[in-house]
Amino acid sequence: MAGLATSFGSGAMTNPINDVNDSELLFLTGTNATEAHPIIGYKMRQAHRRGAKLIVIDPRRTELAEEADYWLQIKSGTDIALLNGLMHIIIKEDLQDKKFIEERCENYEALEATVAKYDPEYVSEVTGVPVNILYEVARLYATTKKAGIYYTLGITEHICGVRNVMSCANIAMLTGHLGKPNTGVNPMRGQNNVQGACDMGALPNVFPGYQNVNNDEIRAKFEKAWGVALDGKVGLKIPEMFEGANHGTVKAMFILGENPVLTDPNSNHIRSGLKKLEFLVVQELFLTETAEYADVILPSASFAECDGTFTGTERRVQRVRQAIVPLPGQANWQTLNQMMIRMGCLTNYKHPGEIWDEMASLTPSMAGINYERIDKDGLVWPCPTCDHPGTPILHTATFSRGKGLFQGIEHVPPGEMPDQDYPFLLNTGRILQHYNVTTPYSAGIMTLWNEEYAWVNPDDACELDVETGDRIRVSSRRGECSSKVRVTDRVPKGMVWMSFHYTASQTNAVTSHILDPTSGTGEYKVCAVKVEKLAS
Amino acid sequence: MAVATVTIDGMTVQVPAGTTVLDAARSIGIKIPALCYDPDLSSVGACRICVVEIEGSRNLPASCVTACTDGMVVRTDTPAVAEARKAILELLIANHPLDCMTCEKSGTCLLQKYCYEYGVSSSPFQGDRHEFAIDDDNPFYVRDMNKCILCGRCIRACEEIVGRSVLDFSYRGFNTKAGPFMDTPIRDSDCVYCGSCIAVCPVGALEEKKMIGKGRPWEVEKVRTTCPYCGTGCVFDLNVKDGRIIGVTSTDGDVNGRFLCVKGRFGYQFVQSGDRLKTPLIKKNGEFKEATWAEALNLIAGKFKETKEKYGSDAFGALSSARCSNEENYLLDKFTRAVIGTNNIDHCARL
Amino acid sequence: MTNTIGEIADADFIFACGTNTVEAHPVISYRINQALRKGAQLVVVDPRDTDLAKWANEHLRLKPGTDIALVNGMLHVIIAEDLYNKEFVANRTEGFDELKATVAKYTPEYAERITGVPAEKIRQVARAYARAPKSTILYTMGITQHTVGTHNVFSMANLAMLCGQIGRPSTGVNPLRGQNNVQGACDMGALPNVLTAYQSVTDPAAREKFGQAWHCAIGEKPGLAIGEMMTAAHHGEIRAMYIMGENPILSDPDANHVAHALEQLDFLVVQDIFLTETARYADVVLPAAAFAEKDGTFSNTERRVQRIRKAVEPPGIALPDWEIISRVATAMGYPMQYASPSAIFDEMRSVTPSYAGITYARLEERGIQWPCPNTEHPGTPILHTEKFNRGLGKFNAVEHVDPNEMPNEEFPLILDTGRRLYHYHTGTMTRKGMLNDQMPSDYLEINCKDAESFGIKDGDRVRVFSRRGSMAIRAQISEVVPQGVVFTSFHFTETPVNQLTNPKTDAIAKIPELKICAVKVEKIA
Amino acid sequence: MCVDLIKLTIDGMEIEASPGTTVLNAAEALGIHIPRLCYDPSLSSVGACRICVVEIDGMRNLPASCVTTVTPGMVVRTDTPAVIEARKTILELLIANHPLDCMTCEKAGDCKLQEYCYQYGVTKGAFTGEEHHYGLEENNPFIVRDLNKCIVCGKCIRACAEITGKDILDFAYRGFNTKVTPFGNTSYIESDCVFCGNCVSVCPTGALTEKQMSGKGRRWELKKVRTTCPFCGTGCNFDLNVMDDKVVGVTSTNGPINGRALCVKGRFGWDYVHSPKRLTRPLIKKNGRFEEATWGEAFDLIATRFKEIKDKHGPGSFAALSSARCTNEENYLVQKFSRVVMGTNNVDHCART
Repeated sequence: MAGLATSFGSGAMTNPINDVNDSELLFLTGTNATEAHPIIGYKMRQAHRRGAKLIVIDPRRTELAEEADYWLQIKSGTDIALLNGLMHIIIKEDLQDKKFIEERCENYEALEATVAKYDPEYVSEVTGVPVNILYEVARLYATTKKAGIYYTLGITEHICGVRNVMSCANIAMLTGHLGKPNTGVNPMRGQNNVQGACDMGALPNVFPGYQNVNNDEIRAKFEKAWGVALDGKVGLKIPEMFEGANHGTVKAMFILGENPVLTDPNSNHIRSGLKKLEFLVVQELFLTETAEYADVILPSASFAECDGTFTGTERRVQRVRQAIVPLPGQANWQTLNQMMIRMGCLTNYKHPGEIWDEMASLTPSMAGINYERIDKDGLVWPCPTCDHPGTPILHTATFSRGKGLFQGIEHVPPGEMPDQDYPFLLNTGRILQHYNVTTPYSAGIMTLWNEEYAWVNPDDACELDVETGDRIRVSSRRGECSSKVRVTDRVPKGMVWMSFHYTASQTNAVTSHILDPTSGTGEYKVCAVKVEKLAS
Repeated sequence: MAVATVTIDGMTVQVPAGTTVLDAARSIGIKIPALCYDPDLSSVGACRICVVEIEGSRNLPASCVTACTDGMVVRTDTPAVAEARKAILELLIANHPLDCMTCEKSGTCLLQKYCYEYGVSSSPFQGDRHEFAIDDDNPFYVRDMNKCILCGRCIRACEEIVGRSVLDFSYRGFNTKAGPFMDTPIRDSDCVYCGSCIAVCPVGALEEKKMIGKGRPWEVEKVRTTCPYCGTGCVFDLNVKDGRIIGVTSTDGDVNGRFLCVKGRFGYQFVQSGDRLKTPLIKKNGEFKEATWAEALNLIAGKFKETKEKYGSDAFGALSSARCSNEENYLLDKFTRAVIGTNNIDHCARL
Repeated sequence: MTNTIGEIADADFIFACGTNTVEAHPVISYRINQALRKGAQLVVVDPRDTDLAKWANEHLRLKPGTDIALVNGMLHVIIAEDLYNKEFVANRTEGFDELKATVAKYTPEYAERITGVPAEKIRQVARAYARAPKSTILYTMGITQHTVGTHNVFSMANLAMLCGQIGRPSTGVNPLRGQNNVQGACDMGALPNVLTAYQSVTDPAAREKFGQAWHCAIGEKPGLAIGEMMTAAHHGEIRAMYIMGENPILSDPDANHVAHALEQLDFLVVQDIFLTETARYADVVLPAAAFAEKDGTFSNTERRVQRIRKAVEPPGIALPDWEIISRVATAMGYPMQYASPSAIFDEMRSVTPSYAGITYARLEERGIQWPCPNTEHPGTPILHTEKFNRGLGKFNAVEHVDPNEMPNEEFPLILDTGRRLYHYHTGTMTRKGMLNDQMPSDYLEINCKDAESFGIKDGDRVRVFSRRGSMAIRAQISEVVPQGVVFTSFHFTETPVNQLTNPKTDAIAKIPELKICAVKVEKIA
Repeated sequence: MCVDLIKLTIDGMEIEASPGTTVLNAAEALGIHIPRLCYDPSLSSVGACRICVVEIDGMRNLPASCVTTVTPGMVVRTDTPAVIEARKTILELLIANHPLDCMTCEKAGDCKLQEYCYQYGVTKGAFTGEEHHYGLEENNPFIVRDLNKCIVCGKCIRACAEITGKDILDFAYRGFNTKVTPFGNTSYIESDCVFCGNCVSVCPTGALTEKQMSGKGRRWELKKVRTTCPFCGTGCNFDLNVMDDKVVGVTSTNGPINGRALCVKGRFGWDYVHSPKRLTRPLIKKNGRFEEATWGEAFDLIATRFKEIKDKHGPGSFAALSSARCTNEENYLVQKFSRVVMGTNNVDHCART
């Protein structure tokens, strides 16, 4: 998000999901779409069957990698080197979109200077991708008109996550694959309303619609609307909050529908932070690992019990509707509203539509969206006025920041690499059947998928003397967990891959403490571990 | 009033003495199936699908005719009860056409509902099947006695609600049949086609003739409205499919409950008559010519103003309508008094 | 109605006068049936042997137009035998002494001479009515469509008050209104003398309130009633008319007179769903939406306001009546811009205290009976529970008067008119489908003795003449009508009985005497 | 781009259609609904069931309208006696070997075969012959397969291939024995099936039904509430099916992004909503143990403690985690709460996972 925001001025998907359907080239990096975004994955697969070229960059042999025209099995954490190498070839072969660069972008020289160093041979050595493949992929991407880049957390959950994203932006600008149908740089958000939570200003630095808290004019607008003085200092990001909790500077927390003990990296650090808090309130559907630490738990209503909106990854605001009476007796917005009233903020919303309208009145990019307009198909922001049709494709005429910003990005190795003591590289992600928290409470899903299976390459399995179904202990410098094993050549030798869905196998006790310095995202995709067979 | 305390499925409830077990159970949200029982009719305990287990009682009594007594302990969901209900359903469908695929009642049929609930899809019993002729020689009803389960609700509705007593059981045993006196067709009976028998029939034995083939109950939009005929104020559901009214069915009106008269239930066709006025008409040389709204309204406004200016407000009269809505009467009232400036407004309140 | 329809089922004694409930209000007759099944007594007062009369414990087959004499006879018995409710009379009423004096001469024997009802029967019925714990009076047009209609109604009220059979469940004086929203049309002020909910135009405060709400001056002079309008039109005093959803050519008495009046107009606008007989006289006909094509409310005979809902689209470019009126008003320079019928309803209830508490939201599930003064008020199922609207109930002592037009040698029969089960009003709605298939034409009910004396056989075509007009119709020999009376309905344009009826009205309520006029019947060769 | 439109006549009405349009789609544009069993707008057309036959001037047979493209001057009739007779015969043949258990069939009310039999007045009896007696397949948690009800339209096969791209299903055997089944005639659970249920969503009969919904209520009794999926960020739409205030299943609607397609989570993962482990009352920790409390008690404690901490340690000592799984409105309120009530920008959520 921060990466695209720097390059383009906006961090969201530039193009709509259905652009996949008639694309000519899909450039997938760090995304296992058929499992993490199945519907988008289906569309990619069908587009490929209709003749679109498919390029997949992933250390793992995912389903789409298997079908791809080019599967680039890079070494973990070498995305920047790869993209720089591709750009090196594009510039060398004079395939860049000069008109686009000239008219729409700035700071091209910096990029040119940086990628000059990344000759194909060097890049091949760093990434493990053969030189001739680098040439073919670079030419294909540069010369195909309808070519879009799609990525997920495989790009962002790295120490260099932001820079990975900027590299994607660089190559799209270099080839002019932006602002047109079936192109763009498209991060697919992992959670249903992660886009909306960001849009609503549940971020320490911005108000709704990415309006900076340290902008005096904007702050004055919100102060007037909300009737209080507001803090102009950027707040703490999650890791900083837990840092603060551990150091005793953060004393009280309110946690709505998140389970950082299971989802955040280096969870022992999270646990100790939660333990140190003077007062913790958690609002949740279930008594989660995080809720165990609370002083007060407020029961949460599920999506089937609330009216409201979700904003999908393509920036589409859609309705969520109450189907049944809330099990806790009230909807979440009512609970939050009551809490505010108790604390002296006399809000009086009668329906979530009123909350939306208040927000929209303060947020230019959403000002034209209301419940009536999104009743059927939703609307894609920016949508500044009530007669505006919404904006499926961003940056068509200008970038949000004006000109697209090229940046010279250097390859940075992961924060922690396997060594003698911890010889395996642990990579983590999602599986098709599960989602962050709710799915383990689905009886149907748990019938078939009720425990963790760590993926291990057959060669490694041989050395470790394990077979599918055996149990192993995976440990890092921070913690350990246990899991069953699935022996599969979908992961390369030296890599262990795990999901994070199961309480019984708390993968994030093991994952890295290293964060991207800009976004604060944890490096979930790379850390050093050791693997031991457990007696069955 | 004397009160009985009974325990039903482990829940204790106090009811006035004389309350049936079925009503007591329903009052605390326990569902007991019922075919011959109808809250608006007397209870006869004929179908026995509402059987329950009562401690100290040797058989499974029918809950619709068993009064609560103090200290009674009832179970509505034991294996024996479920088995009995299944057996009743199996017997019923042994001699019932399984044509839900095309049956008009499918979707609102109680026999179908209970068979689904109890998982009864075919009958282990095989035997004689009725092959009664279908009685549809009248404009309103179709009677298919092959589907009749002899619950007798139609008979009781005709007698206890309408007071006509047109229907009764005739013959005995397997040949028993519910119908008009002497087993005549409906058209030869004293029936006045109020359709109360259709409203209470739990299966597809009695159907509204005009609704046949017009749409399945689940495809039909039901619009609750008030009858446009006499001043009783009966409420019913207009059944609408693809923008057309296909019939009237009962709902629960304040005044009429589920019951209607022949006009309310079958008198909706005028709405879709080909004779309806569709555009304004202006008389030119003694003949009506179709006109636009603008033409008509301009002419009216001009003429009314002219009359008012030339002869005064009292040269105008308005007849409002006892068949139009309150809002419309209010507006014409306001129009006459506020726009024209006369109290010359009336309607046929006296007819 | 003072009471609700549902309460009828719990009455102990039902006194049904001039109402053929089984045919005209079938669903209300279901309640009577339920009461009878619980053991209630039913007394029917009607010259005709109607379906309801067949259910009755006693059928008082009085001579047409003698209701006052009958009731006065009952009052006489009740007072003479000391059966009246003294506490009620003392605390809740006034004028008892005048009543007592007036009915003194109406001994049952005297009443028998006028009504033809045996004195002993009058005694029995009077006692039963007075003694029953819950007695209710039901009546319809058989009471009101007389030149003494208002006095007839007074008699009903006298009977109920004398016995204290009012203000309690399952008692009261209950007129069953004939048309679906006749109650609502009255409530809405579609009457010449009152604004909404009977706020008189002669009341300066009411005029002031409405003047402010409507931005106009309300005239203080009551306007003309229908019959008077027709006469005024006839004389050229009324020049323009606007008729919405009425068909006076078929429904009003002395139809030829009405037709002539409409012809005299400079300009006539008729708004309806069909090209009715009346619409044919119009200069402009406006197509309206039927009840299934619009939203709104109806008020039923028990004062219950209920929703109607749009189910289908109107045909062609037809519009709901409320929208047409708004457009006409707007075209005349008086902007009426309502977003929906509920906006009209809200404006109406803001100037109408008895409707003030009724809202569309409250009507969504259930209807509400006015008076309902505020949004917390549950509505009023039973009127006069504590006191009467005017404070004390007033006995209006009334005398029997003969009908305006009595049979003579030239016109030896009484023509009675009314409704049929399968049809409604002037047939605009019921003569378009299955109902018409069931009953495609009407007939003249004639007693077998009269038929014999006029040489008429069952099924013969006959011509019926009155002093005002004539019509041809098929005769049906029937025991329903007594000797000297013939009967038919006003539903059929082919047999327009109102060309014969007497337009003479009741002096107070302006209701014409549709139930009685003198006719002769001739067989058509 | 200028394309010459093709003029043709259907049931006496003229229409212009672009080249390649099928007769079925052209008729639909005129508001004429032609029955279809194997045709699906989001799948390729195969002309297998032939219930969509029409009469076209100059053609000897009755062609299937779903695979016949328009030609200039074509004259089509969709409602002639021959067409109706053909459709009736097809239906009679289909139900000759179809269990007539609508009384208990889960698909009743949403079944195309039932719909057309009602429309064309077809009841069982015209043809009799052999009937299938396949066993019911219900050894997986999501999909019930009853091949006795399969009309071999092949839509499930095409959905699996053309929507999901898994190619699990195909026809096996020949003639009367033809059946649709995973490769090797195994069950779903033994195949590579990912249980997206897209085959269920296109099945026109009761051959494939949602196991979670079985016995939970008739299709016509279920209230459908259109909503947005609570799992990944794609933003798929579907209908929650509600009976007696309980969610009993998910069925496809026509979402702007996903059409009728869903994945296993969206279609079958909703049942956590009614998990007995759901929190339904506020809990307050007392002596290390959670105790049930009223909303009032919980709010009082929260308000007191938050105020205390803010007063003592300043606004910066408070932090809020909002949720990427909650609605926009809820997120808006959390950030407003942090900023307005607590006076800090310490608000974040796991946007990064």
